Amino acid sequence: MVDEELVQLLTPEGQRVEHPDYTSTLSNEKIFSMYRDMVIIRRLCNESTSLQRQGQLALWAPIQGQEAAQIGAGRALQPMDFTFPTYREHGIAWSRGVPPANMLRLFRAVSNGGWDPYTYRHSVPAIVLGNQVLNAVGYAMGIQRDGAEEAAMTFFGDGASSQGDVLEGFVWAASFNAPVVFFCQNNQWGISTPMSTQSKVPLYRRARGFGFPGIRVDGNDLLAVYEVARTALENARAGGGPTLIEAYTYRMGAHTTSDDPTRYRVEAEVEVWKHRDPIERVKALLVREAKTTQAEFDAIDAEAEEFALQLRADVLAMGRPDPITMFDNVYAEGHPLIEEGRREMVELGISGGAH
Amino acid sequence: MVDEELVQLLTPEGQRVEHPDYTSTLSNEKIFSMYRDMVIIRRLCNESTSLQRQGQLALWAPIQGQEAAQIGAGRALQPMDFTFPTYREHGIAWSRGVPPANMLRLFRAVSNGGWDPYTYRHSVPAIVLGNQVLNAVGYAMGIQRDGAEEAAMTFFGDGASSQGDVLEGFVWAASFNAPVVFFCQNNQWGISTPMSTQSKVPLYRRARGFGFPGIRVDGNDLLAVYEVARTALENARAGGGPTLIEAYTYRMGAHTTSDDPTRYRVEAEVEVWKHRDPIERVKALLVREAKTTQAEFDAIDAEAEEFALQLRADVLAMGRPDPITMFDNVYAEGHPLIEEGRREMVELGISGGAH
Amino acid sequence: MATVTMTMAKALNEGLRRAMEKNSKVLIMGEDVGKLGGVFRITDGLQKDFGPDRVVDAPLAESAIVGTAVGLAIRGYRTVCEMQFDGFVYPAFDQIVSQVAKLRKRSEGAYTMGLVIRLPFQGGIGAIEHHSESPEALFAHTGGLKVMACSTPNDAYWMIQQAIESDDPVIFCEPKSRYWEKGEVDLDAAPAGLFDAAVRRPGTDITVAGYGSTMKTILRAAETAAGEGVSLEVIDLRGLSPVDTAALVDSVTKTGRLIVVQEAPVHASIGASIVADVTHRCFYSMRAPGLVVGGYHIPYPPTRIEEDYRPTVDRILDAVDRVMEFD
Amino acid sequence: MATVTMTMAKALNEGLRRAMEKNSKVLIMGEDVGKLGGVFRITDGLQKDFGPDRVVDAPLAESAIVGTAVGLAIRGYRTVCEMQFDGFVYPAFDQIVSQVAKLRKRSEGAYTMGLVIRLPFQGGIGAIEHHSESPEALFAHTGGLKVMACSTPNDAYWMIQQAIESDDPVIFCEPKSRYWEKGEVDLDAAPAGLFDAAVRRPGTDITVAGYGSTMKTILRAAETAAGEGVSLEVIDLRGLSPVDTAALVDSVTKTGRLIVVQEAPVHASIGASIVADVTHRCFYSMRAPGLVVGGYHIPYPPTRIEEDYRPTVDRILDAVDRVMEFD
Ligand SMILES: Cc1ncc(C[n+]2csc(CCOP(=O)(O)OP(=O)(O)O)c2C)c(N)n1
Ligand SMILES: Cc1ncc(C[n+]2csc(CCOP(=O)(O)OP(=O)(O)O)c2C)c(N)n1
Ligand SMILES: [Mg+2]
Ligand SMILES: [Mg+2]
Repeated sequence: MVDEELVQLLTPEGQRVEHPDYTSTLSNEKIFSMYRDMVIIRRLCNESTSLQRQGQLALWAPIQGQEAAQIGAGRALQPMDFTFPTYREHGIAWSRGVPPANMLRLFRAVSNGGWDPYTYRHSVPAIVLGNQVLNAVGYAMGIQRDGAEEAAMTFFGDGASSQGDVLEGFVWAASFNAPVVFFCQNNQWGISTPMSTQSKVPLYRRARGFGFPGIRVDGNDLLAVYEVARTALENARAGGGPTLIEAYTYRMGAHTTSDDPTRYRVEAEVEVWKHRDPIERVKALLVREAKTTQAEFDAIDAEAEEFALQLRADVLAMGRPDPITMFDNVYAEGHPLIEEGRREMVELGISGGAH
Repeated sequence: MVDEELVQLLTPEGQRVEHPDYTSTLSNEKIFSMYRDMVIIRRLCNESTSLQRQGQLALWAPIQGQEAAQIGAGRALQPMDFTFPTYREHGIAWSRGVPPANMLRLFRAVSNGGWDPYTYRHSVPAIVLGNQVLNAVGYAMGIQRDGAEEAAMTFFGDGASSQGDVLEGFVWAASFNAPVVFFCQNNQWGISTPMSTQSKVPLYRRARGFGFPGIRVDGNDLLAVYEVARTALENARAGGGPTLIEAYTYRMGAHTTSDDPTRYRVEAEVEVWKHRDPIERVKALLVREAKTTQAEFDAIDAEAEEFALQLRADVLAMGRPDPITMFDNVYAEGHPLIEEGRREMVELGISGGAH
Repeated sequence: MATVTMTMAKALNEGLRRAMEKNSKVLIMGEDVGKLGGVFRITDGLQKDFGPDRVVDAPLAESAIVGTAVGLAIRGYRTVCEMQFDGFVYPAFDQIVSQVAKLRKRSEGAYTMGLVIRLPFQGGIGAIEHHSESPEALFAHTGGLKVMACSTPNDAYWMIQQAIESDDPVIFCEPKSRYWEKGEVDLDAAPAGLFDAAVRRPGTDITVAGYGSTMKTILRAAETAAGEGVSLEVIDLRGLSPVDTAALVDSVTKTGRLIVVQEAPVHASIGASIVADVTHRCFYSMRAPGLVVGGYHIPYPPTRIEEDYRPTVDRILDAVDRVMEFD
Repeated sequence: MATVTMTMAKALNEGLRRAMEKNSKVLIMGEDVGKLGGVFRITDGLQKDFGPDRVVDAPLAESAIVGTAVGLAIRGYRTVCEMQFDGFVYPAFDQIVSQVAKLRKRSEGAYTMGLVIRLPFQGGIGAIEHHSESPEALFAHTGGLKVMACSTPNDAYWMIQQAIESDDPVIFCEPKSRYWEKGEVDLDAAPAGLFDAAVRRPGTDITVAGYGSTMKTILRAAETAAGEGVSLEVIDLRGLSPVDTAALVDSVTKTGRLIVVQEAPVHASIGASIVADVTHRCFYSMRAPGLVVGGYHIPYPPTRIEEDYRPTVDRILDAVDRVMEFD
């Protein structure tokens, strides 16, 4: 994976490397706390997968392998920035402070969203590939009009990079010099579609043709992702315009719990990427440089177990919503057809009504 | 206009210039015949504009200033290639052999198309910006499947370059290595929207980020356009994949006869471009190199006048279609609602029926 | 009461201006809306007065116009998106249906999708293809959106302001063929609520409802029908989602007969839906089946023959005859 | 007569296979249709047997899937486009409405838009948002398109082949919740014409029409109603544009009552349109107003409560009661 185009600050073996443009600014404490985030988020994914297997979730979209990409980017954000995720940004959501159980409301099929986007300054999931990218650019145009020093950051995958909405987002961000960072997690697959179907050349290069910088970063390298994201965000906040970041990473698991990757990819590929595990390399660094002890690592694992228990309890406590709530929040100012639906539901005895 | 990025073989003054990659292969005879095309097509535009002013056309979209771009590209095509135009490709249509009166059927509002696309291997006009680009890529995928040595060529403007369909067309052409040439006439304006709103960097550069070559050619230079288009088409036919050609040109007239460009652009800009007139520079070349005589030029002007008279006569002869024809060609295999509509129209006495 | 005579185009322009003056969060975004003032000049002069940050000339991409307006709404702005013509709204269809219509629900009420999509719709201007369509049913079918159509300068002036003030997303349909017709505009008071229907002519025999361009045609037909002894009650729907069903039921309870006139084709349309709904509510009053006089089930024809596609006075009178025959 | 029992998913797979065998110009294009066989495995094994040039794994862009299929149609190919889910068809909406529906007309008959857009539609699988929608009305409203829905494995097997053979563009709606239900497939002869309705259960009191997923629900309701002494005639519409109006008129002339059941919301829908049209044609036979039992006017709800959104046996029986009360 020696690649001139790839920004890397930490090798898969956990060795620091130099880069002409980027230097890690993270303290050992911060790295340790980000390590903790990654462990917990991985645990969240494992627990969610088993909850799904046990019929407690309708679906789960795991992020094993992408923890560094998400925690690195998530921690680079400032509180007032605003993020526009897909369905797979659990690490970003975590960084924004979204309570983990809320992340699972979508997957338990009790909500189409899950949290209050303004509280966490993290938008609700966008499932239609690419939609959120234009929304983020528009939000960034709002930041400009407010004269605020904030940035919008939006997430999408290698597959979504082919959608017109993403590409129009590039046109608009360039045209208006909008304070937005496009964060593409190239995890090599869009369900069964390999990266090579979307593009024969590295994705980050696309940005230049639209008139703004594109950077490919080792998405499994926490330190590099953090610095690249931080720099791009600072540049955006300072009026420097958009950046496309391609985080070169890998989806270690299935697309979702409904998917069967054995049908389309070879195990050897997964094996190769196991050696580039984003958590292991930070651990190696911490052991060597910060002298983090086994006890300290164990404490985090224990915390992750606690966390998982709590998550499970929270999920199991989420009951079936009263069906009448389906009429809530469709319109701000009501609509007779909504009233009619509510009335019918009460008359049919499906709900007691008022909610 | 000295610009390293711009392929030019003939200066605005009609002087030949060298280019490392392209050399003119056109004989004097062919240049003269292309000169004739440009003169006639300009005359077509003038006549159509006056027909519109006289209430004989609903609308007209002129191409004054873009004659070299269109005749250069049009003549570079082989008979079996297939072209996908917008509403402004009169010079391409002419090159494909579409009878001029047919081009005006759309603008006389007696047809939504105008000609048989298979006869001329030139598709019907696409008005929704960008749609035709994807259609062309699909057609090119068909060429591949047939193993034919043909190419598709599609046309769009600087404004349309911002549409998702155009950009998705780039993704697909690259992914499938489709034999398609994207010919963008950057005439600096999309109605009142200046080029700078669509992109801060030259449009041709966009292609590279998608993984195929982009070239900017002086769109007012017949010789350069011809060579650049010919080379791209040959490359496509030979399996070399797509090319984006940006023909850097100028819309000398209004967007359409409904437009009033004085509201948004200064006359000085038009003046500058008058000095780059695509017809005048070829004329200068012909005078100097081919010793074309004034009598020869006069003969073409006379031919153009004849042509305009005939065009006018043909247009005036186009009567109002029988309203019942609106039900024709909606479905290949019929539809009861079509039958019902026809019946109603006959019952109302609007049409005698059967068509 | 300050009333001024102006065209619908001018009324919209004045309405937009007033909305922008009242609320600095109101933006306009679209193709050619700035210096050109839009191809119909509806935004004429607004960029000059409010600046290019509030009247935004967009790159040419409708999905992006709506998609960024969604982001601006999340940021607290209210964007009036201009679609240049009805036939160019489809590239934005996904953003409208998947985001505009659903984000309030998805965010459980956190997001207010305060945006307006202006749609110069219907035919009658002799344009080329894609410039004369009536896609309102596609939006009316979609929960989460509201849809309305103005038919007079006074309504245009007030409804556009009400639409902008509304916290729900509104597809605002403007009958482009009526832009240049003049009418009285009362600058002081709105004529009605946002989605209230208006009785344009009282009558007793048949309720004839329409919206946008067809109102004038219906009123002409009513004149002729009156001469033939048939009294039409003419209702301007104004709201297409929601529809002011109560007003229709009131009228049909009295007349026992219903015709809806629209330029849109009939299958899966608003008119057909109204007929089914009102027939249900007024079953015992119905003296004849409800009819829809609409466009045909075809792509909009070349405009040299468009007047035989759009509902004409003749076609409305023909429907009047057919309805009256049922007695 | 060779009949085989198989699921609807398998029947579609076999139908596609047969169409590809019969005509080398038939292609399949979509997201994940190759090695994965599509997320529902409808194209399972086809890429292996027909190669990646005929079963084309697409980059992820629906407008491009349909837009290139249009170009392939111009070149003489017949592409079956798979939309992964109903809620992802909207990015392709512009190509469908502006090109697929209009190119035959625009080219004055030169172009044959021989392509099929497969749409796994309706809900009932407990999915997350955008995976359970019923957008068929949007296509049925559009002249130039044809729209159909299968509800049994036998129909699935035959209708997909007929749709591919048709020279008109077909939006082919597949009730995804029924993919895994088995039925008899007659491999020798098609059960009916492409858009013919089918009487699934004869009856005398009320005509109940539906399509796709709702057929099974209706048949269950008919069973219960029979127990309560009400005889439902159950009609599977199959064609949504065109609708087999003659079959409905035949039935309603006899029953005098009509209910249409759909998952789609009611306003500007196919069901409402059918009610209006049939009421017109059968006015003197109507003993009660026609009703639509449909989805509500909301974004599809979180699926933990979707069974109270989709028409249930209870809601159909409630409509039956309401209709019978009119006598
Ligand atoms: C417009 C649209 N088309 C199809 C889908 C179905 N779909 C969901 S995820 C996915 C793959 C996305 O791949 P990528 O963008 O690489 O993101 P990843 O899932 O790898 O994170 C597809 C095709 C969708 N959600 N939206
Ligand atoms: C999708 C869509 N949006 C808007 C329009 C209206 N429109 C017609 S031409 C035009 C400008 C196009 O500019 P450009 O692509 O540069 O082509 P040019 O007209 O300069 O040849 C616009 C906005 C359209 N036809 N289609
Ligand atoms: Mg991916
Ligand atoms: Mg242009």
